[in-house]
Amino acid sequence: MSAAAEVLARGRRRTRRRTRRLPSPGLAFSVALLGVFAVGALAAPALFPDGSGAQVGAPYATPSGAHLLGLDDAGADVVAELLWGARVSLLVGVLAGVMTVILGGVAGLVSGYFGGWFEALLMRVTDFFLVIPVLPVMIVVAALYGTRLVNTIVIIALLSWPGTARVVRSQAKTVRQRLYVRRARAMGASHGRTLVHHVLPQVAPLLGASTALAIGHAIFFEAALRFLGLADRNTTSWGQMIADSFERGAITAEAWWVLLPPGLAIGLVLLSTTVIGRRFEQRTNPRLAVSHLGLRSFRRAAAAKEAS
Amino acid sequence: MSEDAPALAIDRLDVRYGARKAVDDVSVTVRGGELVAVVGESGCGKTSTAMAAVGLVRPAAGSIRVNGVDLVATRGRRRRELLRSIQLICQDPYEALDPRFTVEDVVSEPLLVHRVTTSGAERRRLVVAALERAGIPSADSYLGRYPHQLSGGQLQRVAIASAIVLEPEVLIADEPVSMLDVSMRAGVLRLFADLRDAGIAIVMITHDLITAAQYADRVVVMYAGRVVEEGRPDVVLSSPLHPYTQALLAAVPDPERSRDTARPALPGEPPDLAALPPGCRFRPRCAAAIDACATIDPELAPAGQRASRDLHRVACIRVEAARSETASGRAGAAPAEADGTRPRLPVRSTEGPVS
Amino acid sequence: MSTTTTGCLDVRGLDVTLRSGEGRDLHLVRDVTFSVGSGERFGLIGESGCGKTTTLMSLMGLLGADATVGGEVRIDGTEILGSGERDVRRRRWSEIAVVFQGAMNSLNPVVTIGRQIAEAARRGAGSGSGVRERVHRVLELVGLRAEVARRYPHELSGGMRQRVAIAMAVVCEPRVLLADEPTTALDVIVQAQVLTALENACAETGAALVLVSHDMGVIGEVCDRAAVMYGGEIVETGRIETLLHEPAHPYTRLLVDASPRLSDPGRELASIPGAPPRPGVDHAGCGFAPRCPDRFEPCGSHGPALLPVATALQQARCHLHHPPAEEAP
Amino acid sequence: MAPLRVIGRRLAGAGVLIWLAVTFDFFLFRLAPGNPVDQMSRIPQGSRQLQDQLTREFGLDQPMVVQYVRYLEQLSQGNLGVSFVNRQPVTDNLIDAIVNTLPLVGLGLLIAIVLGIGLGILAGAYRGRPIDHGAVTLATFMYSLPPQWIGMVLLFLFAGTLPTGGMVDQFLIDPTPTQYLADLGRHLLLPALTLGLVMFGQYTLIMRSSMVETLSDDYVLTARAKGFRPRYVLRRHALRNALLPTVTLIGLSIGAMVGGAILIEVVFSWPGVGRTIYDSIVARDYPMMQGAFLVFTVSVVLFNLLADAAYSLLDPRVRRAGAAR
Repeated sequence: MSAAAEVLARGRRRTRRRTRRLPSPGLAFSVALLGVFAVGALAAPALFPDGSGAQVGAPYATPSGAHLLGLDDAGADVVAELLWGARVSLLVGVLAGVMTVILGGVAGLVSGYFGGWFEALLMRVTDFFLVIPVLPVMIVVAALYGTRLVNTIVIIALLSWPGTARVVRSQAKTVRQRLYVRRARAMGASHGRTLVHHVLPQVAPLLGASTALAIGHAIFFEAALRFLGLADRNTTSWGQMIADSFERGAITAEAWWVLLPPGLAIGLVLLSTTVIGRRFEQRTNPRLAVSHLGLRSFRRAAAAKEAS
Repeated sequence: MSEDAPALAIDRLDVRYGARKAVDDVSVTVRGGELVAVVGESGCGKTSTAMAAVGLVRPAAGSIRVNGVDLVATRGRRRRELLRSIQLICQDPYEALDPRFTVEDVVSEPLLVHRVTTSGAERRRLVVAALERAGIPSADSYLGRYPHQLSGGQLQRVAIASAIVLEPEVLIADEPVSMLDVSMRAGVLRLFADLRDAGIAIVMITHDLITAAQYADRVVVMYAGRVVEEGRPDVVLSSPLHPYTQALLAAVPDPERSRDTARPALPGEPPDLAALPPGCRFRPRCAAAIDACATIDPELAPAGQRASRDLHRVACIRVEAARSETASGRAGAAPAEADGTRPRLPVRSTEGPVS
Repeated sequence: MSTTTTGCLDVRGLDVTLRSGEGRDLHLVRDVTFSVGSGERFGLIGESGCGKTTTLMSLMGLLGADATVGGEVRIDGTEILGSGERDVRRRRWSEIAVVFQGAMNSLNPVVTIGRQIAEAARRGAGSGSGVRERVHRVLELVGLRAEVARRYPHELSGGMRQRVAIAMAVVCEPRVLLADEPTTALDVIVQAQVLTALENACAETGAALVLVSHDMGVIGEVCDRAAVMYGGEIVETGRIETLLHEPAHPYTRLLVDASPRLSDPGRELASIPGAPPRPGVDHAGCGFAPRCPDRFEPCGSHGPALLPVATALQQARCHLHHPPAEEAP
Repeated sequence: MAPLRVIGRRLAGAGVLIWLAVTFDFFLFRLAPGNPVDQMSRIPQGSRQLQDQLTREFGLDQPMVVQYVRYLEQLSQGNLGVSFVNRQPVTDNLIDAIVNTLPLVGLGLLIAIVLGIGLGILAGAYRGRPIDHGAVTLATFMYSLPPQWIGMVLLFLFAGTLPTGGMVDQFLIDPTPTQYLADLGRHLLLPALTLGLVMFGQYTLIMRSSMVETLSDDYVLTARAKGFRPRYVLRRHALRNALLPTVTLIGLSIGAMVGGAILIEVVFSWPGVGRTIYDSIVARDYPMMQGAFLVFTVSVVLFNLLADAAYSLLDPRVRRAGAAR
């Protein structure tokens, strides 16, 4: 313990509990934002029963009282597109994200806790995926294996899980080294019991963080595949809206109301998932914090702030 | 299980971490009702020995017998039962308890793990009994508390309660008081002495020779993975034979020491366990080394005066040489008796640059 | 103690309050007064959370904006507490230097030992020339070869790094050297090497040493005088021999009895029931009263003052020696 | 010598990774569903004869192992096959593309590093203050935006003032070298800026948390205790240590940068490797796709090696101990 830490240890611990109780405005904002998008996506059929792409006026009509964000190149309401698009973008995000975390979580937990040959193998695999540029692989796989929505989801999950596995593995490994886990083992507790009662609770916040971040990444990659024409054209998504506005001359038409909304929507959703993910990460024990994006816990930052 | 087998018998134990020989040919025996202190500097192999004894580290060679049954060779259910009778108490109580567990969770976990009873009420009774035995009065009021609400001394007592709730025959305590405030230490040490008196075999790992001497029935001194001296604490403390034990004793801070005399201290650092020097591994730091020390790796052998020979053993050829000389020369006169003093070997002081 | 005696370091009525994260004030150090002469070795003993480290940090002016420091701190008679940030910075290392607890971490991992000491050396009044010689001299002073200067921290053992930290602390020949638990977490043999280095460094430079430790043995062996701290206050101060053999305060007595001693290994160690108070929480009466075996009526309500016992050299904060006026017969 | 051994081990590791990438590349294309000839040939409904001919041409009637060995053989001679589109060797096409991509990635990386590390240092040094919150929010948000969209917004904003696509002005006839470079620079500005905006957020976040952590280290406290000016402590003690993890991250982020480059090259019609892979998808130009993919993987491995080397140079713990990872 550093000298200043001795002085501040107790006060700091209290502050941590306090930050847990009171969500910061950023967190509340993020949750609310995701909630709005989710509700909008669910309400799309009720609000715009004609589905996406229905022409309601002249192409590139400017925003008005009737159409808050104006119309796109096909004369479709941008708000309707945005909500219908949210259904696909969020669906891909959630399904691919959850799949990523299930695959990566199990692999990471098992390899980190048990170690041995499985861990060695997993490390090689993740090392490989760490240097392989993910988007080109996705492009090639999508080009070769087809562009159905299911394929998109599976491709994203299959190429994203090693990242999660890596983070979960190192957390599980650290927890395994913890004295109380070793003590439980020395006491004669089985691996199953140790995993469920001691390791999993410590890894759980990280799994939460991974899910939030994986959802964001999946939406991001879906948009990239759409842009390169490697996704199902029969559905619309935010990524598709960006691709369309590029291909169909929204920039030349100076139709900012078509160009801006889908990109901002993706940006805001990703910002929210990042904020939520970071919050989950902060709930892991600061002394064992490993994190996504290589960001060591922001909690430590707060602690350091107090110390200086 | 044989009746007269010692509670814990570690025999010729080797523990390796890659090329590093953390524990090299170590044998320690502890009987029920006996408290053995293992003393040495960090990295001397004392903690690795303890970890192997509770089954957390797989030894490269040797056996660990609990009541005569070898833990290393046992698998499955039998192994779990063996582990039940040998429990570990860790150095840092702040780290040793899961922060999400209440005191009751911590102490009842071993009962659940070993399915001691299905009755919740019975379990609670056992938990409260163990806590009270560990010196926590009015244990009921502590059951719902979390580790961060307790002081270091209380935490260590909770850890001890969770170790004794299964009625083990052997306790391994790894530096159980070194993280505690001075004012809490004696109480916890006294608790170990009481448990010893109740018939439990206790191995206490420590770097503090003085406390070891006070509470232990036997002291085992380790250096660089080896036992270098072993004996009754009064004998080892009053007449240490191995130069390392002497250095260890000399380094203990002593307010009574005169300010004018230079503080005696051992120069240098312990050897690299992956590249041990040939011969005696203490030779590079030993002021009393002779040529033979570079070639002969000394065995632990009985030493000292005849009366305490069985109890006092040392791994130093200087001591052996002195003894055999006198044995062949003047019959009946052991070196210690020859001039009326112990054969105290000189220890270098740290004047001049060392690294 | 008369107010005219001036040591090399004079601390009078030091008070530290820390604003915690919740905006609550923690009164971590109260009315700490001591004085250390040139070349003298003074000890601060106490258990975790007693305020000894906070005291040291406030002397260095390193507590940060959340802390309010009151009282007087003089070096060679010059008040340093009230002076501005620039002035405080100027004094650091050239007049008052510190060895932190985890020296393993107090060295920059990517800079060689020699360059780090040289960097510190340039803080002093000395000119740029001869820095190399000074680096080698202080390394030798702490028992390290000059060759160590070319190495990086990770290539040295913990004990060696701690000795480097000591060498670095005395390279400017400061008037006062503070050492915060310099041997905690070190083995006895390494501890002996480090303590020898510390003593040699102080003897050579004539610095006044303030050694903070929880270990009675270490303080007893190194220091001439010491103060015992409990709950942010000095409860007793005096010469080492007096503290060890005729402690006036019950806490000192128990602390001495709880510490193992080489000369008397068979002695049963004492333990103090209860737990130390939470740092910074105010209390009525004597802070030690809840755990004190000798407490009597006034202890719970009246806070005792630090007053001389027997001779002026020994002072204790205890009603046993100075019953409150209204209770006195 | 320890450093040589370290370099040797790193090179061997990179070699293994490149081999893995090459093998991955092979099997990815061979194991695709259906007959690769159906999948890849430009005339999916081509005659039986043409299909048979193509099958023989690519050796697809041979066992997989034979195909693999032949693929490695040809690769070692720099032969990646012939493009379906322009009947030129893939290698030649790719070299042109790589030459075009380098200035884009180079300038983009430079912008990202300057912007990201600068903002990260600022945020770390003023942690907890408004400037910190602002920097972190901005960085996270920019990092969240799709690269193609950022590019489009820049296009929208600068459509009148800067060229919106391609690498050179077609109407610039016989330019002097200076004119050529100035024109190239004008074309480069928007795509490189987009790449910089895409990448800098990540660097800011890493640099900031690295700074914050370093500033709470004991040696920084010690440096303050020595009485150095805060600015000096920051520069001399905190900065270098804080930069270390960022260097590794920059190496690792090249993979993400390559992804961004593909999208950005498409937006700005920049004739680089990313644009090549996109065109080859549209045209189903199978050998080009495989070749461009290989370029990406190999360059990422090489950049990682470079970052590792830089790290080793900066950190004596790695340099001296010779212990890799």
